[in-house]
Amino acid sequence: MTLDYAIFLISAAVAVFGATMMIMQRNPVASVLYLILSLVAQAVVYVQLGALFLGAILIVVYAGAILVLFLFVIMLLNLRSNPELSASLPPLGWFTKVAVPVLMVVELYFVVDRVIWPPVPTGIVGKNPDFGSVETVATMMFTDYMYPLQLTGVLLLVAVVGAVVIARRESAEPRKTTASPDNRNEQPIDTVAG
Amino acid sequence: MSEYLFWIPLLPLLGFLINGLLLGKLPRPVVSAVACVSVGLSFVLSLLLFFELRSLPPAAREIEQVLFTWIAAGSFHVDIAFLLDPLSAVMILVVTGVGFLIHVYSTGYMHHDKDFGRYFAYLNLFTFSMLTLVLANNFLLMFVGWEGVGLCSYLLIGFWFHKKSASDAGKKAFIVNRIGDFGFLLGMFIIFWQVGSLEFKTVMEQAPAMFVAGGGLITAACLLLFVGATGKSAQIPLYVWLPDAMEGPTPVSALIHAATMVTAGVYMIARSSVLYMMAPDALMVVAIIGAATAFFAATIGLAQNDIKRVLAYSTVSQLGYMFLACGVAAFGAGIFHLMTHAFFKALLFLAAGSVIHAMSEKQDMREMGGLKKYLPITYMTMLIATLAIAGIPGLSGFFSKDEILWKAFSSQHGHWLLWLVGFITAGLTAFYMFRLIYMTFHGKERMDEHTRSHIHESPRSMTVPLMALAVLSVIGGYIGMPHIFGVTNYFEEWLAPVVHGPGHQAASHALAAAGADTSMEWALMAASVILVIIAIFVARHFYNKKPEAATAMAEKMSGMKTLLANKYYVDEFYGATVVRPIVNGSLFLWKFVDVVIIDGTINGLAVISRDISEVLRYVQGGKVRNYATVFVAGVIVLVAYFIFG
Amino acid sequence: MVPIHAYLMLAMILFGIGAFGVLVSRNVIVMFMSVELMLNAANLVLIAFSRALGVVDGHVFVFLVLAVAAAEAAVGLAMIITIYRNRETINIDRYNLLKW
Amino acid sequence: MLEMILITAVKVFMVLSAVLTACAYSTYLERKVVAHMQHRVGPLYAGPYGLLQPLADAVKLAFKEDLVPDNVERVTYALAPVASFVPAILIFAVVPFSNGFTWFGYDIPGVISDLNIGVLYIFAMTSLGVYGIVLAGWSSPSKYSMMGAIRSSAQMISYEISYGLSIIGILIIGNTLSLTEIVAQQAAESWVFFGNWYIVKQPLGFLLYITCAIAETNRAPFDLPEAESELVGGYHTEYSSMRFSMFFIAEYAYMLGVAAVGATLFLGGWNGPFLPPVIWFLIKVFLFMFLYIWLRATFPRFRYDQLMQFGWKVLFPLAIANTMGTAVWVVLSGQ
Repeated sequence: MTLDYAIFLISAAVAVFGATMMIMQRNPVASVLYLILSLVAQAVVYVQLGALFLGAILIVVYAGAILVLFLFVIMLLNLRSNPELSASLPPLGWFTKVAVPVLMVVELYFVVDRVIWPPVPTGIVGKNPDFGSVETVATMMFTDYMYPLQLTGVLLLVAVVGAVVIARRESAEPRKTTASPDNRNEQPIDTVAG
Repeated sequence: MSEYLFWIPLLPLLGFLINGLLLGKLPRPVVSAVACVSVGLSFVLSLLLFFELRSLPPAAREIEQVLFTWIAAGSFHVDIAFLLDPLSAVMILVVTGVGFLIHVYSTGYMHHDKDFGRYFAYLNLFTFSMLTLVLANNFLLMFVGWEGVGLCSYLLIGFWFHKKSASDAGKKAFIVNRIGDFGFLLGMFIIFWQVGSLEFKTVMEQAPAMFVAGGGLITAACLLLFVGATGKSAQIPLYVWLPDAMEGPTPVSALIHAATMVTAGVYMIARSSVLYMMAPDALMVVAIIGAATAFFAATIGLAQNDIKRVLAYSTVSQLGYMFLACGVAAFGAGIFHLMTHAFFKALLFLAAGSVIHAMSEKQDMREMGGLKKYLPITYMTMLIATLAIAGIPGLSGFFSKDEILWKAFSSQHGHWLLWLVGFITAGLTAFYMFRLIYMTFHGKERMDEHTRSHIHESPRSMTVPLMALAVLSVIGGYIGMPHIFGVTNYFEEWLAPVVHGPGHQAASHALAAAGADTSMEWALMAASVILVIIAIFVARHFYNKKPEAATAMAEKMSGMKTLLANKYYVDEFYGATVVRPIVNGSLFLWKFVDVVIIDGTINGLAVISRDISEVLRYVQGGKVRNYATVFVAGVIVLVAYFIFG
Repeated sequence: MVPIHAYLMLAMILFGIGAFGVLVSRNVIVMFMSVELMLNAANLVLIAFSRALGVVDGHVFVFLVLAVAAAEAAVGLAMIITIYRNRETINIDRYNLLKW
Repeated sequence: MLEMILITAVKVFMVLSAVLTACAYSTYLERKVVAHMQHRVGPLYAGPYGLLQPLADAVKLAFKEDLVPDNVERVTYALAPVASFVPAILIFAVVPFSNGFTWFGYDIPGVISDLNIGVLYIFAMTSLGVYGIVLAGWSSPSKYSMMGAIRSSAQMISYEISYGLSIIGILIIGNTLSLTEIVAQQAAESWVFFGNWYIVKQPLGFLLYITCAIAETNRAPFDLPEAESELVGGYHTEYSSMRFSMFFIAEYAYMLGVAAVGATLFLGGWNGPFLPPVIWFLIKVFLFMFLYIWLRATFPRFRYDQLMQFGWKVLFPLAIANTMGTAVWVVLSGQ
């Protein structure tokens, strides 16, 4: 077992652990924190694969922006752990919902296992030290992938505008009283329309 | 100068846009100023361009301006392009000139109407469409103008759409026109199919090479184009809409249904003269239809009592003359008559409008009489126009009508029967026109007291155009005096490069030079003049001197009179043969095919799907996770297919 | 030396966990995060192959995926806020409007 | 290998202790400077000139009772101070504080780790800094904490963009992400020893950097997350004793971190004539810290909407303009 392998195994274990814990949590904030843990571990794997730039970007974008946004929303809506969210599923539903992902993983295993993949990637320091550096990625991005990049920019713009439009509260609408943060045992009001 | 060509149609369009977009926002003086000035400027521009065109040598008289490519699809290429040649120059002068006078007239006539702005917007739009039609350098753009004038005609006939008769008349005009347009389109398809272009110049140049002269294809194309012309120019069998079109405001009748739009068919045939020259059979059909229409409409005109209807049938009849001219390959004569007719018929309509205006919107001649002293200017101008249309020597109508008659007789495509029909029609024309004059302006005052107290001469804005048109009606013919007077026929010469194939031109010259038939021409001319004078005196006898004689006569020939008064029951005939089957067929389609079969099928499907949905809706629980589960399961199946399949 | 299979397996497992999270979780936000996790698993595959093939095209794709994920998060969270205002819950099973 | 690990460990230890000491004395500095600016004298009794005041504070805090309110989310409550402390410290891992030493025959670089994406690493760490505050606010059962946390997360997300963009100009000119190289590029070429400092080429970028850095570290006048006059103590209202002191240290460590980065990026890092590089570096960091304190003593606090308006409508466009301008300038000058 080389050092590379050890690093990989550790970070992979952390990533899987974080991901597993994320979906097991009742408390959304804890979920977010475990996801960050998983992402950091994945960033390590990225770095190991020579994607230094993307590893940093993963932390900056996900941990620094997207998940802060998640936390922000969680705080804004004051979402505490809620027993309703962890009530057990009916047995049949539980079975299918477990069986389907498991089946998928098994299937993917067949794909991964049966196909002959390209040769083994090297460790942190490859033959080409520039591989995955900001410069190479950026050069590729601004030449061959200019068009997708620009489209992504447009997509982001649209998303920003869309998010603002969707989340904006109509000024005419009377403001709903927001529950105070102290109200720990808030019962969600069942508003299912008949 | 020539680069300003596109402004001629554009100016009325601007007028339309201003008046149309600011509908009801502009004060009336501004509306009328915009409308009149745009058309007036267009007229001035037309004049300038006309003189520029005239300064060119005859062979090179052609100004073409390509604005931009409209359609370019494979080999199909159409430009928005305007072509000014002698033919279209005459037409734009008539359209903008007469149009301008009628615009001015309308400011007085429509003064009390609440939809003043809408009226002028339509009128400007019409002028724009007509100019597009006339100036187009290809069939398709011409068709755009063609449809445009049809639309404006529909809009203006139905201008007072709150009146059911008006909106019905508008619809009738539109539908009948559509039948004709269908023919026009098919004709266009044939031309494009054979020649591969719709541009006039290309078509005219290529046609001799692409078509077999006198062959079935060219005849079919020409006949289909002629179907279009019969629709637009109210010829048998599609003339029925024009008399009904008199529901529109009178200036509209003058502009659209007398002077310009209805002549579009004549213009189109003259424009395609090269094609028609290659299809003698089609020419013959045109001539026969024209002559028949001329006679037929004139006879109906004898028995009408509505002043505008008389004029409407007169218009149909005169249009028949023009087609007769075209049919005998005397395109120049047809266009000449088109022009003079535009002057005097516009004048007649406007004068009739003035009378109606004075008569508090009454149109029945039986309630008129003795108006001469109330409406001196109207009377004088209308009399001039009547003399012109009747063909009294020295007035414009005489020259053009006489040329047509002579060509009908003498042309190699002509026939003495055609001449005879035209000759008789000339007499009938003089008769019914003077009947109109006598019933309206002479004799006893038959209107009621209330109306009489309101009779007044029209305002200056209406009488000035009348006088202008009267002058034109008098002098308009002198540009086209026949050869036998020992002068050059400027008009024919002017049009020669466009409407005559080279061979025909030579033949015409040869004919003139030979001078052999001069005596015959003189004789025919004298005969028609004498006939006209007799007809006038008969009219005077019946409708001025002895009205009771007319009544007695009518009683004697009551069957005939009923037939004529009811327009030969053509509308009823169409109603029974065309409209009724269509209505019945539509009812069948509606009540059975649509309601039972189609709706039944749809409803059946709906019932079936509802019943199925009743069961299936339990799948749609609205739970996103269930959907996602199914989705992932589907992905699994797909992936499995790709792995193991 | 780590064989590429290892990375693919890791990505596969993460993807499976993500899918499991989407299907099982009732909490919209956790669902959402699971989707992000699935995206990241795909990213991992892209990067692994990039490394194996010695080209950085995969990195560009990962970058674009990150951008799209950011956009998705922005819009998705905005939607969650809006729905929460109406339903006052983040239980996905109560967002059953799709049945109409 | 082992030596390298050992050397690195020593360096880490040294930097860490230096940072912690600097944090402690930053509090002293702040109290003294503000006091003098307000015509007071500040701490005076603990030691000469009150120099032992930080130590006294530390002792006091350490011996206080560790109060944990009811209803807190225990794990996150405990995690929050650490989460805010660690990223702040980690910034120093890539900051070059000297041009290198030679100890016992080993050439030792003047930086713990010379990452070639150092700038991105710093972004990553600063962006992680928000979690401590957010978690603290979330886990404390208090409105004030919550308000502070919400304010903080919005503020940090908003200002992080301008913060990042303010540096882009340097990256465009320097064509590298490595802090060591950026420092090397700022080496003096003539007697004008600051001629190559990026503050000369990027004055607007520098101003933007300072402004955003202050906002990022939640300092006055952008200290809304802990605005004591509105929110009692902001996100750390419910913290006491050592947990509180962790926040306290974290804040100062964070300040020192951005100060060190700012000195590295804009003021030429350890470059400078006559004095040893480390001293130059410390001087520059000190200048930054003084600026912080100066601003705090001078400006009143922003209102929250003003803060957002300022961030999005002033700083952000300016930062974009600066980036664009620099790019255009670089292209036109053909560098």
